[in-house]
Amino acid sequence: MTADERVHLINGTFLSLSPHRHVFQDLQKKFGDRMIAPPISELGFCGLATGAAMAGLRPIVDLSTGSFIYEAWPQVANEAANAFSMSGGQTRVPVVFHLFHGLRGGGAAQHSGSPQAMLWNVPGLEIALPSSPRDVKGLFKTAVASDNPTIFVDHIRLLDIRGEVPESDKPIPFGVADIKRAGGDVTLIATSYTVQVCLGAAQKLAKEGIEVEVVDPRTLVPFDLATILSSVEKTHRVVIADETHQSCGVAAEIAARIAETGFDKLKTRIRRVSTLDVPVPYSPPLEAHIGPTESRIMEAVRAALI
Amino acid sequence: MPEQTYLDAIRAALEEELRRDSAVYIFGEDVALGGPFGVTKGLAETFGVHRLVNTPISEATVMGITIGAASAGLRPVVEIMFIDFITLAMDQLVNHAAKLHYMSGGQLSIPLTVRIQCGISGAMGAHHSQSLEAWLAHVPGLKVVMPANPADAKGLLKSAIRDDNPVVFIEHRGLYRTKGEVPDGETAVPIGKAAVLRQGEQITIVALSSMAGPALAAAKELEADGISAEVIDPRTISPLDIETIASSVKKTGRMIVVHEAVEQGGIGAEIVARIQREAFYYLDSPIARVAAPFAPVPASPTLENQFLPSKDKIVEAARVALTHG
Amino acid sequence: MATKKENLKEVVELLRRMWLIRAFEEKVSALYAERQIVGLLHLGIGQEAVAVGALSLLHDDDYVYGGHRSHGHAIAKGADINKLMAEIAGRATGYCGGKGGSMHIVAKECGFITATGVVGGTIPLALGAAFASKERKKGQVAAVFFGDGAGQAGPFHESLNIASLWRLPVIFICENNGYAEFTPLSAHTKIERLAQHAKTYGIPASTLDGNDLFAVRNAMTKAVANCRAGKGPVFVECLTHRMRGHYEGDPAKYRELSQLAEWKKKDPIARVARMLRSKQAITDKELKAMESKARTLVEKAAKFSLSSPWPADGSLTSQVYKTT
Amino acid sequence: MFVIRHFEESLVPLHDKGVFSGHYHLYIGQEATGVPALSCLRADDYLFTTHRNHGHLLARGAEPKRLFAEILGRVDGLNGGKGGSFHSVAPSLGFLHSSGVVAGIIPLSTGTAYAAKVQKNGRITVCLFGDGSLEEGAAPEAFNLASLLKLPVLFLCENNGKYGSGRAVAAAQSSSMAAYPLTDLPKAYKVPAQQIDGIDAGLVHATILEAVEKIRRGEGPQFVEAQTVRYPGSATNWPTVPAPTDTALAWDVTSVPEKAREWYRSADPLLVYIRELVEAKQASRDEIAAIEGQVKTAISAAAEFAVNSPFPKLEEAETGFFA
Repeated sequence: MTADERVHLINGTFLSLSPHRHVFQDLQKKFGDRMIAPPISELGFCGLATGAAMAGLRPIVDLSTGSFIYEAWPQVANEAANAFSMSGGQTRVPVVFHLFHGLRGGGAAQHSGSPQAMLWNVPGLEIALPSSPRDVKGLFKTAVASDNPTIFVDHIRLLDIRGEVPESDKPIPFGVADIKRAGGDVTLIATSYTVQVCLGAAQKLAKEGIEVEVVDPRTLVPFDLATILSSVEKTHRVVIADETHQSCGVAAEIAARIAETGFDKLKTRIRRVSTLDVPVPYSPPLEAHIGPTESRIMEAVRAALI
Repeated sequence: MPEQTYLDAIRAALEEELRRDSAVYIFGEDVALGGPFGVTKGLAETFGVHRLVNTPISEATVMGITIGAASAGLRPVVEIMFIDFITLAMDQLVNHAAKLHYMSGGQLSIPLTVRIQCGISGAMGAHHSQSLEAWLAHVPGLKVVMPANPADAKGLLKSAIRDDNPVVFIEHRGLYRTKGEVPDGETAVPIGKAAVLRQGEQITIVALSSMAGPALAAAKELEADGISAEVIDPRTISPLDIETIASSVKKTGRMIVVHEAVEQGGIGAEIVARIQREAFYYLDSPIARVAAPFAPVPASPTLENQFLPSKDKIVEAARVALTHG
Repeated sequence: MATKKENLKEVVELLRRMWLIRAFEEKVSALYAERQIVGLLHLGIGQEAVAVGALSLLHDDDYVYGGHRSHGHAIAKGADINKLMAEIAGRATGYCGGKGGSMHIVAKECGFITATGVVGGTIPLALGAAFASKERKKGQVAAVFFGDGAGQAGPFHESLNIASLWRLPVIFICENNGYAEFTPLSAHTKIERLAQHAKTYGIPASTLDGNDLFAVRNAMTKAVANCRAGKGPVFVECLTHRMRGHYEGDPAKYRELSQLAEWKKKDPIARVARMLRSKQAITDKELKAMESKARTLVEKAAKFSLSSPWPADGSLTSQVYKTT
Repeated sequence: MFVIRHFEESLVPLHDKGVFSGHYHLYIGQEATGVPALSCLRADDYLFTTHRNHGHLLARGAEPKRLFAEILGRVDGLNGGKGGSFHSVAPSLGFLHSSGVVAGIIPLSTGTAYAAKVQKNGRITVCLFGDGSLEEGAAPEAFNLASLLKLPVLFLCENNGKYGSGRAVAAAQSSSMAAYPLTDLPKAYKVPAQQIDGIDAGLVHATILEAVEKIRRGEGPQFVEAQTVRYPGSATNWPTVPAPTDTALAWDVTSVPEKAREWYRSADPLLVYIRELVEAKQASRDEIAAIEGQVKTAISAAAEFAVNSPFPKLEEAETGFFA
């Protein structure tokens, strides 16, 4: 916000639900005049942000919980995404929609939404999914700088992850996958918090002599298929772990692309470890069971080696 | 068997169900006046305006009302004029209709049918020509059906209305005027069952809704070159009938998937991902998808035609598959 | 205060139910603090008069929809506190088998249809139930609770419009506690009384002190009569104050403490107790006994819940679809 | 006003001959609202309009030939053929985006107003929509935000379904709205609102001028409902033209088919305005007829240009959606 006064923050409850909201309070002191806490009308303030972006601002909107974006869907998917193309290239919409997706413990069905699979089907939106402190800072800078409407998919469970963050404010470009852990036996592709789960699984599998390569695409649009294919060329075995529901989920599109373009590189079928096709139950043990858990990931990796 | 248009077949299904079950109500903008495309023409005169309920232009709340009514003993059919407007009712559909049965531990049931028009017909631009079925196929708790011909339109709509779960019935506007044989009387087509439109040996073409026609045409053209193509219409995209498709692919060893929606994140991705898991070792060539490019639907008619998958694109994809491996 | 017509014996029963809700919510809060219950929890301590005042007038087959702060509404409508507590604790013996949780309570047997995690999410649903009951002419009424935060959401206005247009037997009950999540209502809209919106759509509306049990009952009596007579919807706005934060764990520093102290004086339970004592309808001893009875019932419910089994894995994928 | 009327009337035969397909919506009967209202604005103000946008774009100075080309999906169209009738835009004239979704633009208009306010560039935003949009939740949400943040936006609602203040019989209220009058809705959020006769060009101009000045002074949003009467040829899918407009009709409507005659006699704003000009001696019948003649030739030339303009290149279909 210091770099560009056109950046405005809409919806001041940024981190308010989590114990980390003190972080947000000092932002308030510095940039108070460029932050508004609108009423609970997602349709209204996402429309306001989209309109403001058309008129030259670069607003960042926080929808807090992923499931709440459905209320603003017409403004995000119909207006923001289409404006540039429908106007024949005359109207830009540099807006960032930030949300926390996925299973957070007790969120139940209406607070654990992961809308990025549906949004990947919307031409005109860029989608970024950070999985580490370094990525979140670098990708966020690119998102704000981008002239396209961007969905910034965050995860509550990432807030406590610690990691080195370079002092330089060099943005991380979209469309560049990141090999989080090198390995020769199985290519394990994951996004957002699931990357951390996969790194845990990879460590345990290493003890069993299985070297897993953890690949994090970091953005769905644009999507770095090349890096993934070069990894598949090495391992010939693929497992994809992701928190969106299985049917038409993020893993489905990734699997389809690899099956189409990497057919000759595969020695076995691509296995997906996604959230089951059930509404998210409240009860903690049920919820803990349905997501891409460490055990389910390890099981899939072992199966890929047989 | 009598011949009917796709649109008349839908009206016939609505009429039969309205007569069969007094709990069936039809909601939507101007439905009592025949609806924007004339699908409900004449029904209000027979069944009364209290059962064909004209609603204001408030998609979110009208969807909520029909869900509430469904949970309170009615069996509503709500019409959303264009699938592009489903965006306004996403919260009620995704967060409430799809989840209430599960979240209530089975206490509540939502026997609701959501009728939606989709697809390209007549250069209407990006807000009136989209195919967004993949969004809905991603939601556990919803069933999604997409008939490609009059007989399936009638059969699937009857099954949808009788199903005790929320079913999204997507009719393609471009198919309204197409004709086909429709058996009269009780002809419920089961939800979740694909149909083999044409037997073949060397390649399986899975074609959805409006793409069934071009796929059959492509198959005919391929036959002239001595290539025997099997054409399958999934008819239901959630739950997907993977067994029928897999058994065909195990026979032919090659597959292409065709749909009008954009390729990225489309239902084709799910079919490819499932088939490469079920029939990996039978595949002699990579599975290919023939779908719209990743762009909003342009308005200009020529761009629109370029945007649509066509018979030629299907034939070309099939030839590529056959030269591989 | 109480009108002559309220017979005192009935008021004692109402107070007993209010105590049950207060004790229940305080126990749930304690269990949350001990991490026995997790997830997002919104408690209605201080808003008991609205729940009991409103719902004591409805029949079993009337429909009630809640928001995300609806434990009290469910209890006031007759929900079994054992099954309710078990659901909040995510156990198999809960009303929804542990799948719904605090924000998605469903107790259909007593007409509590559902709560919701989406602000104002159940308002359109209530209209649907009202439509169905109007069609079946059985005189059922639908009541929907929501907070003042819902007043700014689109579907709220669409619902007022349609309910008025179609004369639906629905009672909109707004619990205006002056706060939407963390910011005072005044920061969200210039209209601090939602009844004004109802009048715009031609719906009779009243604003009253939500802490006065009898004011709530009077307004609701008229509202229910209006609906049952087919005269269309009614809007009842109850000014209340939640004693806790927006959700458990929110210290609610954003609220001036003075306001909190002043409202404690208006505690709905204390007011009814004072009234009954002044009319010699109840003795201090009986009041003490009523409170401790409530707490023992709630203690039993807590023991029942925490000793109940977690849901079996098999239940995980069941009931996604209803198999006929 | 002649430009708009003859532009719209010439679209009907083009559509019926199949030169373009798809739904389209005509502005016939509302010229006396659009033209005077938009004349009160600055060149750099923002405007949002809906699917019924031809009149607004032309009133703001869009070239008829480029608007024709856009509706026909040709490369010389305002959006290069990618938007079509629903989504024609003209950013240089302040039209950044037009939505095909009812009330889709109302939240957007609060956005440009917010941007203008924080950048202190004195620009205002005019949001043009029909009475149907007030049934959508997006409208009250936007009124609340605009009022809360005192945003420089004019909500101009063109209610073409109601009685034109005692004028000819009109179709029933097109929107189904329990609140009456419609101005109660913005007033519920303390947005100053007024209802005027949209057929009286002078009144529209005065009212809008005053509202625009208040907004520019930073007094926050304004709402104006301009009532007009739906013209008899209007239809949801395929509009028709009961009688081609001609200055003479202002005094003699016998050439108009019987059931449409009442509208042309009393509720056609163009003819009302012509009569006022002549009665106030500001122009003679012949002068007006001459102007109309020039407009007609210009419009047919513009149509000709569009019909001959080429379609966009095919690969255009797959690009141009990312900046």
